[in-house]
Amino acid sequence: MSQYRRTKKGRVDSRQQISFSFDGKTYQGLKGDTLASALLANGVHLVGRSFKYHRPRGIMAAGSDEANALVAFDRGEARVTPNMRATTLELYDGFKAQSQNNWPSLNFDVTAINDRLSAFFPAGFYNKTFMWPKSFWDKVYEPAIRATAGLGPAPKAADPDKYDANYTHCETLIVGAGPAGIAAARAAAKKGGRVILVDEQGELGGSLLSAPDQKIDGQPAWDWLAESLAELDAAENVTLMPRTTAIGYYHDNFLGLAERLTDHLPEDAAEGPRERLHRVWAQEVILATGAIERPLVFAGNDRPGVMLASAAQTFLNRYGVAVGEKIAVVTGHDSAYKAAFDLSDADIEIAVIVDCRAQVDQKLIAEAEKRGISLRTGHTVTATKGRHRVKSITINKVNGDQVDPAGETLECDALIMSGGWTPSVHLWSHSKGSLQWRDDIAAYVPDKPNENAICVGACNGDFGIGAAMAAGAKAAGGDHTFDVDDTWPWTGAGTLEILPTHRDESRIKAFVDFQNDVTAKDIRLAVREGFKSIEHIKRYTTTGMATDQGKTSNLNGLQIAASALGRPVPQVGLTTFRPPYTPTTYGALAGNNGGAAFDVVRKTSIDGWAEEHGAVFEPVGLWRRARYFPRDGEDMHQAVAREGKATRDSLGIFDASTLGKIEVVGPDAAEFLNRMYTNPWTKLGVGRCRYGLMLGEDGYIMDDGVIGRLADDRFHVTTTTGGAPRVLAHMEDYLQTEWPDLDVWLTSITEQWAVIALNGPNARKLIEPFVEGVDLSSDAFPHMAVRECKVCGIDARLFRVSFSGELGFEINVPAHYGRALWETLYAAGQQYDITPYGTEVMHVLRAEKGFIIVGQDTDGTVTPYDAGMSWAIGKKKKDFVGKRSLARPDIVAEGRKQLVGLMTKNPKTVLEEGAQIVMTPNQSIPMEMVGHVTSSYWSETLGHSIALALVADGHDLKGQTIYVPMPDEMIEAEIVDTIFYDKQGEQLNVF
Amino acid sequence: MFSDADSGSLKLDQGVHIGDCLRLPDQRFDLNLVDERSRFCLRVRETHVSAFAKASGLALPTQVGTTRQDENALIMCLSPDEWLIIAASESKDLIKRKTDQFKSAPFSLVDVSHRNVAFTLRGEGAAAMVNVGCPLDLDLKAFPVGKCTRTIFERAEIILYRPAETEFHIEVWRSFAPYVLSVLSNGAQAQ
Amino acid sequence: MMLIECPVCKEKRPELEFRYAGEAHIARPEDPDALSDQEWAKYLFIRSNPRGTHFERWVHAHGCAKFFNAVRDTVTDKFVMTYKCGEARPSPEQIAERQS
Amino acid sequence: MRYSVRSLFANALSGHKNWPEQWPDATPKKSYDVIIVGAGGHGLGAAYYLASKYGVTNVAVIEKGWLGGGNTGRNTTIIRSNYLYDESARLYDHAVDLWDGLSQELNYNVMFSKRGVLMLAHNVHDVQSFQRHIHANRLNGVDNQWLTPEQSKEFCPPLDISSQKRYPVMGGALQKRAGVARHDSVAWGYARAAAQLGVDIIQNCAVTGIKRDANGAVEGVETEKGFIAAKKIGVSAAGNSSIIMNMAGLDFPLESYPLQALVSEPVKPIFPCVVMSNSVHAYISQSDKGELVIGAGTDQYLSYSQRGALHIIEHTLAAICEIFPIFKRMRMLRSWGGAVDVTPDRSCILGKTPVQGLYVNCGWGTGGFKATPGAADLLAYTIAKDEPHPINAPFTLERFTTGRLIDEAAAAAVAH
Repeated sequence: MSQYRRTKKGRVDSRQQISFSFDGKTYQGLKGDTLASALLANGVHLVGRSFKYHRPRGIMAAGSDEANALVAFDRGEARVTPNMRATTLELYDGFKAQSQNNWPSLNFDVTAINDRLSAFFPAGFYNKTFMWPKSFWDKVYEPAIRATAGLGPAPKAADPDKYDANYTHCETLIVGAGPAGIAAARAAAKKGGRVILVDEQGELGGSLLSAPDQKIDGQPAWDWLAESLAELDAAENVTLMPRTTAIGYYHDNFLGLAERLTDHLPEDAAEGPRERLHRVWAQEVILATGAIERPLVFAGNDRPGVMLASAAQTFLNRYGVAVGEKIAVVTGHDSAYKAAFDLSDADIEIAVIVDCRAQVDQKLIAEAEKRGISLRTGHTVTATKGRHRVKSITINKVNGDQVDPAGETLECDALIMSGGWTPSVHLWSHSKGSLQWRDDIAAYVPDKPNENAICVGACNGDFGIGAAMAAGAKAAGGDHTFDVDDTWPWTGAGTLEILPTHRDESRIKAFVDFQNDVTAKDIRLAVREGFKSIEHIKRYTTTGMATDQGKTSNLNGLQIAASALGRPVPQVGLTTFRPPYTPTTYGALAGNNGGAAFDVVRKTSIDGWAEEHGAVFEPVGLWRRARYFPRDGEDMHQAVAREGKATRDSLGIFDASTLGKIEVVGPDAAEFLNRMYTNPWTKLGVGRCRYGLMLGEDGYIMDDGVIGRLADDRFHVTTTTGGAPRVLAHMEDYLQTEWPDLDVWLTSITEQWAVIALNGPNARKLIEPFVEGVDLSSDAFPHMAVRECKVCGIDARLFRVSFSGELGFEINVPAHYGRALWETLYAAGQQYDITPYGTEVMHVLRAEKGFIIVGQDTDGTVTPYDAGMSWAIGKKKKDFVGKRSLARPDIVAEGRKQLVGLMTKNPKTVLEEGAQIVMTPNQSIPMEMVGHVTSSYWSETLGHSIALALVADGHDLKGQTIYVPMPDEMIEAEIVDTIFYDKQGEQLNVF
Repeated sequence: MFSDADSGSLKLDQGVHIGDCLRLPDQRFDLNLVDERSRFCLRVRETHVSAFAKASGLALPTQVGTTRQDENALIMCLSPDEWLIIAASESKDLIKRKTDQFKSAPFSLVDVSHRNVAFTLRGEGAAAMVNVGCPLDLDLKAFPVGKCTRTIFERAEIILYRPAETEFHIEVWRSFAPYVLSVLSNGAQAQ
Repeated sequence: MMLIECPVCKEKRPELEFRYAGEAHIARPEDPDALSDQEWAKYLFIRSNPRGTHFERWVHAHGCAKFFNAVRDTVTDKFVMTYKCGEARPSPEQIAERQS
Repeated sequence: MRYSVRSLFANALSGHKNWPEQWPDATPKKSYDVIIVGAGGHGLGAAYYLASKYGVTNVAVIEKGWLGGGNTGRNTTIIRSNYLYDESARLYDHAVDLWDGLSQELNYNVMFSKRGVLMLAHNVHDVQSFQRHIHANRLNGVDNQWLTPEQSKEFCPPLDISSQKRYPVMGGALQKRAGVARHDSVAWGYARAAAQLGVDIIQNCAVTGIKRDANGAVEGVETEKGFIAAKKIGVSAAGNSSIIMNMAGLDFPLESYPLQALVSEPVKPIFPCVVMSNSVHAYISQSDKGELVIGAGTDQYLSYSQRGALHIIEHTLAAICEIFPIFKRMRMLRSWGGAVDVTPDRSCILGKTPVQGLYVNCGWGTGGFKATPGAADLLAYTIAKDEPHPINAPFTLERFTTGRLIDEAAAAAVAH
């Protein structure tokens, strides 16, 4: 056991030795240690380098407020976590961590030259230089800045760990399991309702864990704690959640809780998810988040060995570690005395207590005297020395405003400090509760709540343990008061922004934000340069923007700024607290939404067949659709040529199940469709279909699809694949809010029906044997007809429609029969060389016919006129959604992009989709573009390429030559009609 | 040539398979696929509900979020004018016949039997599993036995119904089922 | 995440079940053709976008599927009240009463 | 004092005690030739260009909070100009032209870093849409090139391009001269340069009304610090634009939505460029400090609260982890929200208004930062000449009446 371990103190288990490594060196610690406590037990103070000046830095705090001691936590190459606080890492056997931000080593860091040159790097220096020569910014300066910046190592491999998330509800959520939080939880447990008590630490108890000599209701604190926790643990309505950080407090009492499940376990014992995000709604929230001790600001306050007094006290009382053998104390607050006395009582030499106040409570003086501790009131610390650890401090007497330049140098191996306490109002502020300034404690405390929340204990500025516990109990509806010896003085002059010094303040480095290397003079410089808002000062100096988010630095920075501005603190304001409270793993926030669960992949009931038959898929909206079915090493081009030809020559089979489908039912169904679609519906006969065009109220094409009338009061509406949810929502919106009087109802039936499209001259022959009760002859069942019938004995809806220009049928059967029917038809179709085809051929075939695809040939700015679809507009209809917009001046003006066909002069040239079109080829950049190619394919059927395009005034330009400038050539093409194949539609009626 | 082209010839396949990861031995829940059912979406104006119930003999629950189970069907009231009727697969015509008895006002009955598949989650851990992706409060006070509702499960819409204290019935559109299973599976492995 | 009281379900439900549907009480004109281009543009696009009390539409998309109206403060994000489609816009007095 | 290595050196020797204020706190005069409402990058920039380019120096910028405290100081600083339509491409390319050289012009390093912006395509439709952009950009003289998945990976090594993903990377559109800049420095640089040219910057002074004369023309603004006269008022108030326009009796086609962003803890350089994925809503770069800067999507409802919901962040980080699995262990340090003003076609409104003497620059939605110098210059031009510059002429308020919308998002369209 090292000389710094005090085996009689602390909650660590001296019988359980633990071996761990830091920077490759092996040390011994104890079960219950954090990395910080174990390193200190081994006499190691130097653990990191600061962000900007690469100054040697030690351990400053004992909890999540730590700003200096950041390490890379190493659980294997893919499990290195940068920037972890040594003070919150729980030790286990085989634990490994490395120091950061140094090269070649922590002890000898080349970049520490920055510290020597720090005069040239004041706040905002980068705004003032690196501008010449201009080209150097990208090539020289910025890469150099980036290389030296950053803290921890960047990740190298994909994280193999799992994360989890859930939703939780409770009546009472208590954040912070210190004395106030536990008192609240006990009262809440009695009251009933679900209670959740969370604490960021591995062990519940908060400040009680560092206060073994405290008595509560006559019991030693640790006994009381154990009993209370046992009681809570046994209560059915209470959930205790250690290692859980309330990261943010959002609208309507919704909080995110990040629970760390495995980082404290040896690697081989870690099972299940690494972290879990609990998304919690609480009826009431009790915040018992405590307070954070403030450092003092003086020259050399960042040296390893300089730390918060409460941290030294915690290391001793909770971890059994002496942070030094000869410790100096500098304080402006009473609380540091208790720390000093605890240390002294553990036989650690207290070199001196320096109190910057002239007057100190008599009890403290007496207690110091009793222990023989030298107490210097009305003194200041003006310097510290020691390269990698503090070796001495210089103290000077303060007379009024004057500091006696004659200093006295005292040796020590640690310096502990206290500048008062800052209530942790982070979550309260996330919830938009207001704050008020309290001069007596020089801090902001909660004022008015915005949610059903209450702050109790130190986070409310109530520092006595007894008062805090009573407040906690009361907040949870209890009335228990606690018998607690609470007479220890607790006042302090937190209002001094910087310890007085005789030295030139523009030359000394007195740190405010330790991690970001922001000094008091940086803040003064910012004010001098006109940065007068605290948000400006924060951004200009970066104070409070380090990974601790200013937990220890915000108020010191604020007070220095206020003093420089000559204004009281409340008038300077406070920067906004932003979630999360402590840094939170992306993986936890992503929760279960990884891999297959990242987003929905919708598959049709026939998808499995396509997969088994080698389909190449493409995502379309949330669906995945078979794009083509390559055979024997075919590429897409070859497969598409084959599938298309087979369909036109004989028979193709296509899975159209993804098309959106809506059943529109009710006596007003036709009237409703009249209003929603451009086309007229009243006269559409039962058993007939019509193509429908839907506009947004802005007049642009929104969706299209075939609509069949099954009965007077029943329509089967189809939509585009991606548009289905939008179309249904759009319809519901109008129906519910504009026309609630209409007797019509909408039901999504997309998933009810599997849809198998059969196209080609042999389509009828194939299906005839399977269809019952329908005369499939063209006279009885013409193009654009629909029947309810049975197919293979199953209730089906049979459409005679065609998106290919060939004789076509679409068989709708209930989805769970989809695959079976497909297989039946496929087997029967062998005699016709039936060929499955995918979306790519579907696109080619329809383009040969000049049918548009909404979203490809239209882009949200295309009207029916632009698309050449005036025929789809019911001329006699007084109104439909979008009609009025079609009459706006710029919609009817000349120069609109209109849909045309293109034929390239060289028939082999296939234009690129998205290629731009110009009228005259010899232009310089920027060219005047008149349109673009929307669809373009090689047509195997026609033996030449075809394209659709939107071209300005294109409808009047048939026969004209246009040009498509490509990077390496100028392609000529002629504007033609949009129908390339079978202009008379004869193929639809083959027998 | 296909003489057996009758109702017996096509195999029915709900297309959903519950992975092994959801059958871990020490799970505090059990997940099962509900077999084939008839399902209807019924829409009747609020003003006609009682007349409809009387005429059809279908006992429609009238409070949103409540269910009624009788010998014919399980009926969930999802909205003041919307019900999901779940019946045995062979009861399809029965339900149609019953609703056809109502003639005094328009309504809408649409067959959605294959639109959904359904799971049951049973066991002590069932509620926690639902809360992996569903944000509702499943405490018995907030979500009592018999309650049903449409809600959300991460990115999928579901209908959640609680037939018993430790049992949930989840209806989901068939193509969203694998996604729901993926999230449940991630959650199950994390329990 | 906000909790929204659905006036149809009469329950507070998580925002995830709802979809925002824009400003409320903008009725589609009876006879759009009778409107000038300016008046039509106002109906289509002009929105009050206030800091403070806002009348807005939501739809309980993953719940009862009903559209409804809400009064919400756009500075605090707090809902003052929700009410069914077709019900009258609450008066300033009603809103003040609910807020107090 | 001119910023230079020499001045930095000299001031270092004197303990940095002699740096002057970057901009003085101005007391409002009784009247100005031009008042700009809103001291973000756009407003301060407009004041600067009025004074430096268009000879109008009697200018005040009035700000209700602290300068640069709105969306200028809250965005993820992406700068690019590879927009589809001629109108947008010209507008944003004008801005990029000004970004290049802005540090030298202002004598203030705004750290414009041309590290390239890569937009990922995840499906066939994305590919088609990006190709259309690339062709249009080429003919407009805007750089934008197609990268295969492998080239994308080479350009951005952390990218996962395996084809088995839910959103596989099918390629990307790269604009090389695009990049990022240091947001605060832009506001400060313009403020300092404008102040040096005599512009008054008046912070903590909310505008409470706009006064108009009998003919309806503007006479000045009512503020918390009293009435200030001006015959020309330029409004550049982002999320609060509707409010200010209402004061002049104008209703606007704007809605303000919360938009969130977040940064990670700083790590050593890992991410050399900017990557955007519209399909999964993720925008990411690494700051010079080492933080991963990530933009999230908007919340769905109208709000001025400058705070958003956690589930938006969850979705964004799920997307980031999906595209960049190596970032799953990174930790979110800070998240925040802003209010973005969105027009029906998601393009800005920049020009004159129906009220004489009132000019507006608003509706930038989620993309205002990249336009900062361009918007500022064009607003200044429009105010100085009382007519729009040809570049901003299409971005009128009237387009919503006539139907000539500039809808980039619609053009990216939806899947079929």
